[in-house]
Amino acid sequence: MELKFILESLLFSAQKPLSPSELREVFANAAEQEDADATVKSLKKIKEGELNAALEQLVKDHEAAGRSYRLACVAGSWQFVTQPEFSPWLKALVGVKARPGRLTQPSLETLAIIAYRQPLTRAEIEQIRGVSVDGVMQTLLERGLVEQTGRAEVVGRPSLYGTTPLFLEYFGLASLEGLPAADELRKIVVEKPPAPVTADAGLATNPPEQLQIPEGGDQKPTDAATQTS
Amino acid sequence: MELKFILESLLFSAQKPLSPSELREVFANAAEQEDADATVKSLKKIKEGELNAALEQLVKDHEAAGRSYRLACVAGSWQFVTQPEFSPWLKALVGVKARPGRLTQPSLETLAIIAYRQPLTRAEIEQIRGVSVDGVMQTLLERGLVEQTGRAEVVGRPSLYGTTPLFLEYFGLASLEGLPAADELRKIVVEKPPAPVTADAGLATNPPEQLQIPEGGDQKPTDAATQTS
Amino acid sequence: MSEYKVKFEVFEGPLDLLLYLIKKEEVDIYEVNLTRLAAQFIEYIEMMREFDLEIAGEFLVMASTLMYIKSRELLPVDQQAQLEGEEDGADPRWELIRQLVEYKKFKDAAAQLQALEATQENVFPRVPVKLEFESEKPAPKPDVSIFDLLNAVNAVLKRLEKRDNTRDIFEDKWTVSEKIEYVVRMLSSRASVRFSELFEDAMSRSEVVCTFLALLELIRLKQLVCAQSEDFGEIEIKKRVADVVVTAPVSPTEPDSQPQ
Repeated sequence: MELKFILESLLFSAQKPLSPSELREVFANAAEQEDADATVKSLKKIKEGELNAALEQLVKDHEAAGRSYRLACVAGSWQFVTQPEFSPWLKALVGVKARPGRLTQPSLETLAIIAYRQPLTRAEIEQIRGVSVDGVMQTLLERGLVEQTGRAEVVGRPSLYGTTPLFLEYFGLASLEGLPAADELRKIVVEKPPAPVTADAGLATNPPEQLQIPEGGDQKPTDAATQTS
Repeated sequence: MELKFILESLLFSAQKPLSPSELREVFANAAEQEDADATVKSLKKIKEGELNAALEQLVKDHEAAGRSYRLACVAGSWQFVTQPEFSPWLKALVGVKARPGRLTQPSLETLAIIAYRQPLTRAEIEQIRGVSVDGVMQTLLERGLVEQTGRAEVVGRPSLYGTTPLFLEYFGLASLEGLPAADELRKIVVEKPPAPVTADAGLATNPPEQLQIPEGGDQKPTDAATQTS
Repeated sequence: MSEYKVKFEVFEGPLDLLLYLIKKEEVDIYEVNLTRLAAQFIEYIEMMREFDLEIAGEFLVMASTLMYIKSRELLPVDQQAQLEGEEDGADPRWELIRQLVEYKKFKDAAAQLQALEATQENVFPRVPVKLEFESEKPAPKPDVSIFDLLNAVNAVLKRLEKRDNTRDIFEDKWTVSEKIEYVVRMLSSRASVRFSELFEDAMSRSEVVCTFLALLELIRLKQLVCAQSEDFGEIEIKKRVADVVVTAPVSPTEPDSQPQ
């Protein structure tokens, strides 16, 4: 397997420009994988010189191919970029797919619940928000801010949702640890009723009572905020 | 400016797979932009036929180039994907793809029957497999790979099942036409032998030649997918 | 013997077992000796009985079909019995072979799907770096996002921590709806309230959180708006001009707590 093709596939799939040292890290990590074969292991400690030579070769390859994109090195990091003459359509593409303004309040709230409590089911989200989240979830899924991350091991095996890397990017967060007040809001769930788990379809965990906001005025809110530590 | 390069730059830059209708929308929107030049305007109402021809050409181009990625059509939408042999490094870069567990043998068999013969009833599936498919169908429905598509116009009006777009995505298929050995499996027209096969007691049965089935030209996959209502 | 036991468990059904037996014979399905196949099949069923394995009904049905075929073949063609409902000239051997061929094809197709499934696990889509046009027009920031609010609440919590390190031992008595009333009350007499003011009297973390959730709920119900003049600046909370009366979430309250 030619080194340049491996590099090409990496730069092709990376969501951000990669520096030579990041690329070397990928080779090192790949070799650590359980099922790493001889080829993968042999590239564990690829030399920076080899790497750069292969990258240069790639640049030449793509230049010669004369396609609508090329490989570029910007500020020491490598990425594929499209040729400028296609910008009228690319602008239109961004327009079509662009961030459509800011998120609405219901979307933000739902997103926040997912961000802090992931993974969780739609039913759990609705339990917390007290209203249906169908439309909102649709928006969030379409915008790639949340995704299905698996299925809850309860009756009906409902989908579990979590945030995507795009979510982090959108809000400029380095990781989920970077969520504001993360500790506090994550902790607020805590108390699980000691009662036996009668599988309530769609509820993977018990609803965090403290976050239930009553919808109807007559409805007494559940005893809020019992704190555990 | 060649159409295929514009398409290439779009698919190269898109955050998600694009369908022909989304692509056409991009061309239309690009022509609406204030600074749209003659070329951009001329492509405003690009025909779907032209679009598809250019996409097919692109697929061929990239196949011929033999690089680490290719252009793929999955469930009717187009995207660039990497070749599978680079997965050790890609896994190290982006992490293992979040996919539910692999399908079991009974699930795969049942799914194959549904995929090729849809729409069909549970009883018809069981007739082919020779065993009950209750549990398996449950799994396939829950995983969203098959769905109820209607009801058969027979006694009891049993449910008819078919595959979902997720099925195509899961197996990386462009459409149901892309199913392996589709022609052979889609419809086996059963013709009876012209005369009863005579065989001496205890001797090997004569092969019923009629099983080398004449192709059922009448039943196209698209027809199979259309609902009887 | 023990080999059989293991084998039984992997057969998906009688057709699967028959295909296995045919494969073992190394003959084409069309050329298989059905009489011998029937004998082997029944041998397997017997074996399953001996091992006390549960035999699915489908296996027994198949066994009887095979027995029938076997007995039928012992007779000359003109004396072969016609099963009730069996079409004139139908041959049960042919029917079984047709079924086997069909099943075999789907089994092969399943194997191909399995290969596709494995391949797909290793196919990665291109997820490009976001197009740079986006930076040309940065999203305007007219409103305060929930994350700004969360940032703010975090700050409040931190302050609280500094003020009181001891853990609350008394039971928290705050509810979100009480806090909704509290916020509404504060805004009934004034045009706006600073975010931090809402938390000034908070005694515990849970109280802060309740107040915060009350705030979110009021925003959700479009009773309040938040505004922030600069990033990380103080957030101001105002009544929404259009609708002043809080409806849904407030539990029955004294009249004087209602906004006028």
